[in-house]
Amino acid sequence: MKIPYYPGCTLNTTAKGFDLSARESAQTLGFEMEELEQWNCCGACFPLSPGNVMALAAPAKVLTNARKEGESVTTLCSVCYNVLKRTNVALNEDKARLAAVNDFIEEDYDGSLKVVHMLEVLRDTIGFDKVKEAVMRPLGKLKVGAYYGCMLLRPFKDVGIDRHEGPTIIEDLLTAMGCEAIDFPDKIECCGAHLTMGREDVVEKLSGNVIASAVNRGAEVIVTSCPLCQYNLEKSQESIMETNAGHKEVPIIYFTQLLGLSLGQTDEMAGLDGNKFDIRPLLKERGV
Amino acid sequence: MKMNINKDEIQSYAIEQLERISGEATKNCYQCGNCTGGCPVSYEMDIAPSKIIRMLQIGKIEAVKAANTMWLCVGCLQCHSRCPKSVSVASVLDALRQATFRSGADHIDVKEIPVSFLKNTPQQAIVCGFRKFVS
Amino acid sequence: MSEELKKVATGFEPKIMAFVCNWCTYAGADLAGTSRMEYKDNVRIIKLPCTGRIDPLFIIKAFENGADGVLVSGCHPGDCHYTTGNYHARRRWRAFKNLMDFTGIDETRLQFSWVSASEALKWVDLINKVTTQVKAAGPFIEYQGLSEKYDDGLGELPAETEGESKEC
Amino acid sequence: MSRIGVFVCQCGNNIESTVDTGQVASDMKEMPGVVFSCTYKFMCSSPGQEMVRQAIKDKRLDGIVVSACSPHMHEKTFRKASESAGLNPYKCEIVNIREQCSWVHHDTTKKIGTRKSNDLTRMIIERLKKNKPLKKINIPVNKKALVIGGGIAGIQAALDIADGGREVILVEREPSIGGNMARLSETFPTMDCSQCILTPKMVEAELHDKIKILTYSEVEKLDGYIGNFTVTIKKKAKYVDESTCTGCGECMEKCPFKADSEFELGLNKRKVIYTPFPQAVPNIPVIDAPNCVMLTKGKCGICAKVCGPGSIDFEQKDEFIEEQVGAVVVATGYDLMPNERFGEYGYGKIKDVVSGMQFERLASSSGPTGGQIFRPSDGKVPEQIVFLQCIGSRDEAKGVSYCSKICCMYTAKHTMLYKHKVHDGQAYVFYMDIRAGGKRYEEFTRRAQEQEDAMYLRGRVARIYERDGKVVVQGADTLSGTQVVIEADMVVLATALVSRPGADSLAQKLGIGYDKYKFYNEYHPKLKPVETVTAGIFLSGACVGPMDIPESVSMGSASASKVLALFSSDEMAREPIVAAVNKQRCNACWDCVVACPYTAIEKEEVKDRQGNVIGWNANVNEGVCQGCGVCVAACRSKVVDLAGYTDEQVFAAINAF
Ligand SMILES: Cc1cc2nc3c(=O)[nH]c(=O)nc-3n(C[C@H](O)[C@H](O)[C@H](O)COP(=O)(O)OP(=O)(O)OC[C@H]3O[C@@H](n4cnc5c(N)ncnc54)[C@H](O)[C@@H]3O)c2cc1C
Ligand SMILES: Cc1cc2nc3c(=O)[nH]c(=O)nc-3n(C[C@H](O)[C@H](O)[C@H](O)COP(=O)(O)OP(=O)(O)OC[C@H]3O[C@@H](n4cnc5c(N)ncnc54)[C@H](O)[C@@H]3O)c2cc1C
Ligand code: SF4
Ligand code: SF4
Ligand code: SF4
Ligand code: SF4
Ligand code: SF4
Ligand code: SF4
Ligand code: SF4
Ligand code: SF4
Repeated sequence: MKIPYYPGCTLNTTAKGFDLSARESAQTLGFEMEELEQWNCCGACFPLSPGNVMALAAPAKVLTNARKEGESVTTLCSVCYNVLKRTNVALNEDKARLAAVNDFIEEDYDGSLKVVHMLEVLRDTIGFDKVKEAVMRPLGKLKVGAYYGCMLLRPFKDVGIDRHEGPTIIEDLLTAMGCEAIDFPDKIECCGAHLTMGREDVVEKLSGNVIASAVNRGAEVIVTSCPLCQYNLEKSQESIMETNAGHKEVPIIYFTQLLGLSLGQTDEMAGLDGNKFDIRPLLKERGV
Repeated sequence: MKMNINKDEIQSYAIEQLERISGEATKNCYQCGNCTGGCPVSYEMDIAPSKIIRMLQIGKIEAVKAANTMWLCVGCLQCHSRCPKSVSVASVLDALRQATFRSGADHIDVKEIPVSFLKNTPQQAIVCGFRKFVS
Repeated sequence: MSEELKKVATGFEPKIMAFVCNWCTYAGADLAGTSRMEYKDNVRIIKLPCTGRIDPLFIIKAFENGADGVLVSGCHPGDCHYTTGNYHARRRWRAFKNLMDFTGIDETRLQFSWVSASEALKWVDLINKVTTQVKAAGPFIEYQGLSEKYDDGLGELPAETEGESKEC
Repeated sequence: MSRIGVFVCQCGNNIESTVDTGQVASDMKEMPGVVFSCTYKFMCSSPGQEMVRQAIKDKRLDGIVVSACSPHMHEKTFRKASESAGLNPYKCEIVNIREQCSWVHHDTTKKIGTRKSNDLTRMIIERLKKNKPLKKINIPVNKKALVIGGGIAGIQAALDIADGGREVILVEREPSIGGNMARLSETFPTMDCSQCILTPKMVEAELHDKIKILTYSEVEKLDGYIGNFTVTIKKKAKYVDESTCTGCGECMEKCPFKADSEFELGLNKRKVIYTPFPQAVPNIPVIDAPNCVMLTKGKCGICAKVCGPGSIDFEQKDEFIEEQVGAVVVATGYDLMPNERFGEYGYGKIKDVVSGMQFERLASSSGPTGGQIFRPSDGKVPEQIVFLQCIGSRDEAKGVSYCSKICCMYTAKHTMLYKHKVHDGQAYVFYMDIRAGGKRYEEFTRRAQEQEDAMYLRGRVARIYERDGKVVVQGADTLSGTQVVIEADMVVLATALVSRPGADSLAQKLGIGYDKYKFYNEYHPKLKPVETVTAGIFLSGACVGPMDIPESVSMGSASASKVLALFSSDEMAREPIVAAVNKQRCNACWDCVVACPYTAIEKEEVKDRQGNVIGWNANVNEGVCQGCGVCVAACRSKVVDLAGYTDEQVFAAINAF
């Protein structure tokens, strides 16, 4: 089975490990993530005011090209998922907007593409049971906090892949992988996102809250589905460590990396070198 | 502080235009404060999200434009997702940014962004940051 | 309207038939009286329990019988004495409006309104407005002759249009 | 040919000043069928009425038209006069030449008024020629009432009806009557203990010889119409013989198995054979069948062994009872929106986040903690407690848009109860508005703040989470304009009052209306607040919408007075303005059935002599029909007509226009 796949810009650059581990895991689970032949940047943020039609052009272009290659497109990055899915909803809800965008990009996209996230593919197409069967290296003793952030969940009506106040889809996957999933209250709070440009202080505070909340509940690892979350969390942890000597570092990795490890991938395949905080010492310590 | 409240400001074109661009009707808000209560950045804002809507309800768009609030909103949508009246403060703030850009003003000077930042930061943060801060 | 008809229309006093419900509009019209308000005298009221009782045929019959305009008025939506009777009426009017074209009756000749028992002033305004409106539309002649055929001066209709029983 | 008399009233000068009544009388005299006409100064006066009576007799009139004031004034007067002169009252018609003519057309030349009076009178004369004599409809009344729901509203209605000397059947779904009020600790605004004021009423109802209480029962079906309902009641098996059980409680004592107590809202357990609470009425236990080991697995049977009178009966079956009643009072009360609805407040997962009703149990001296405020997770006394108002209420996005009306008050009460028990504790209340619009209510909420030190914060809470044994509440105080965080020990949600699950299906069984929230609709929210569109069915209490005890009790009494008024005579006389179907010509399209606002039209089987169904037709139930005429206009085959407003009558008037 082949699944059309939109990697997005960041997975081609700073988040290579996310991309690599996902593709490898897919192979193991019996499907192939086939990168779209033609794709461009999605714009990285959905225009929140409906008056801003122009900002829909870039994501609409992605949808148009993807539609030419298939009926659905899968993303890994939460932001891409959010932007593409919301654009699709917006275009479907308002045909006038669809027409305006089509005129601008000189295409005639009809709104019929389905945008899905890798997590949904694993849950709905593959099934977590199947993942469970495929696990070769149970990460049984690892306490993992699932960090959702904003983009997978809000607005619920348009993108929500799970209940938006108490999602469990990542935890369910973690459980299938044999980890101990840690529920923490800030898992759906914001990391600070693009404020990293100019307001690092805010990012450090917000991401710091997320890390503290996870650690408070006993998490030793945090998984994310978003390169920006990953970046912000890592960066904030660096400054936490500067000021708080007692803080024990928490690896912040993509859920696909952990999935890859549980499926028996090598460290290279899982792209572990790309992470600032190495998970390997912890794995050794836990004996998994 | 003292404010003069009048019909001209309440019914001003600027407010009407803002509502049109944002797609939000400010009078739907009943000032419950849930948005302020849930906003992760409200601690840094000159005017908290619910107060932004209040100020717009009474026509004080200039005060709202002068505040740092719109530049601090991360678009996390907690305000929108928990608003009992389904108002999206985030959309209103986005529209305020649009209005500022239309007048030609940028929030940050691109030239001042350090190269190291552009090199190390995930692409999406840069793209998104540019979109939120420059016209 | 032709020039000739316009001439006829000058000084023309339209005849208007009003179908009103017993509970709201009829009482509202009574209140206009008790308050000694004044309005145009062109309207003749027929009282019914509810606007929901009004059969579109009543309206057609009124035009046939020389009405230049027809007014229908009842309780405000949600205030119906019979809870939902006026909703039925409203739905029926919607369908009936479409039919008006077909029957050759100009839309301005038919007015629907809601007048509550306390809205005497609204009733007065309504009658004045409708009268002016129908006056402007001129005499309704499209159906003329239809009832004249049977006109014995008393408006009696022959048995077949009247229903089954003739005894009174 | 008719023999009609026309009486034109001058009303002193009220009519005469702008209408030449003499002219009207003589013009009308010319009409075919009119054999008499006259004018008089005050037609409604005794000599005027006498004149009418005399004319009816002398001229052998078979119909009269009185051109005078509005029929809303004197239609009754003249119809009565006609009747006493031997003329069917429905052969008397009134023409309104005062309110709708002489008073609104001020032309003193009398030209306009006279012309219009002539027109109006002529139309009514023609109409009158088509009038049929009608007889008031007499409906026999069965003087027994059914009350559905044994909360405070239903109990009050039952007691008042019974005190009025009429029999009542009180049907309650749960094993005991009492409803939600039985759960409350103390009640605003007077702070008397709920049990203390409710229990005596429950006992009074039990002992009243006119009241028959059927607990663990539900209404299965209701047929008939006002004065003549037939109700089928399903009595669920209690597995206890009510006639022999003494209520000794031995069985409950000895039953080895437990289940969650519904009454205690999960805060406590109860035995499998149980009464919901110690003061239950009747004090007869029921076996919770799905949890009973004997009933599910055939083992145990301890209760039967210990029961002295041998009242346990594992073979008992559900029973169906049929009763004839004349009126029904619906008092099925309310439910609360479950905590599980609110993800941001912990989805019902955080143990120390409880609902207002759970707090009532914690504060109640007969509750699971004996009235001590302990937090459920670890039994500690909460030093800081946060109350959240409007949870699910006034929330269009995720709850209901209405205000639940009582939570402002009970939250203020809760802060006082808390303060009385935890003297140095601090209560906080997050509110949006304080709605305390009742007698002494505002004073009550102020007292909570001024004397009992509750800290009121105007705003909503965005989220609640646990951290280090605390329940962290993050919200806004809109008055200071900032986000606020409170590290509390316990949180109480004032969750929305909602209708009972199944309220809609009960309404359908009864044929009464409900709104989109499944609260029952009053006939008129202001002027007929306890009536429903179905004559003979009345409403009381929180099944109509959120309301407190004083209102529920008022409605219970109001319903009872309506019932007693209905029961005050053996027969009920009704205006004969009702619809009837010409059954031979009905083609069973059911347009009328759908249109009728009162569900007064039934689908009726047509049977041949062998009893085989050979067809269908519509049939109007005279007892239910209110005479709106909607069905008449709805019937495309023109086979329904409305007495008093027949097509014939209306067309006659139009034709005389
Ligand atoms: C937390 C809380 C605190 C409160 N505190 C106060 C206070 O201090 N003072 C005050 O005035 N009010 C207070 N109230 C309000 C009070 O509870 C209600 O006003 C009152 O209980 C309404 O009574 P009711 O009889 O209408 O309904 P209910 O008490 O709900 O009774 C309805 C009865 O009908 C039964 N029933 C339901 N459906 C059926 C059916 N289909 N067939 C047969 N039986 C059925 C139910 O089992 C129940 O016994 C409080 C409410 C809450 C939630
Ligand atoms: C500005 C305003 C707007 C309102 N709008 C609404 C609304 O929109 N909807 C609504 O539901 N309610 C409304 N109300 C409330 C409404 O007016 C009352 O609920 C209602 O009128 C109360 O009726 P009542 O019969 O109890 O009292 P009243 O209307 O006061 O009647 C009492 C009667 O008793 C007579 N009387 C007094 N003393 C004696 C005596 N000693 N002997 C003999 N007769 C006596 C008085 O003359 C009077 O006729 C409004 C009230 C106000 C002030
Ligand atoms: S949450 Fe919504 S209603 Fe409440 S203050 Fe904010 S915008 Fe207004
Ligand atoms: S979207 Fe903006 S205003 Fe809304 S909660 Fe997030 S940061 Fe605050
Ligand atoms: S032991 Fe028997 S008599 Fe006593 S309460 Fe139980 S069932 Fe009734
Ligand atoms: S038979 Fe059932 S009710 Fe009786 S004691 Fe055993 S479990 Fe309890
Ligand atoms: S009564 Fe008070 S707490 Fe309850 S819904 Fe209304 S305003 Fe909110
Ligand atoms: S006194 Fe009147 S205006 Fe004031 S809160 Fe009460 S009801 Fe509202
Ligand atoms: S007259 Fe009205 S109430 Fe009577 S049957 Fe017809 S529709 Fe129903
Ligand atoms: S609408 Fe007329 S034809 Fe149809 S069922 Fe009713 S009475 Fe019969």
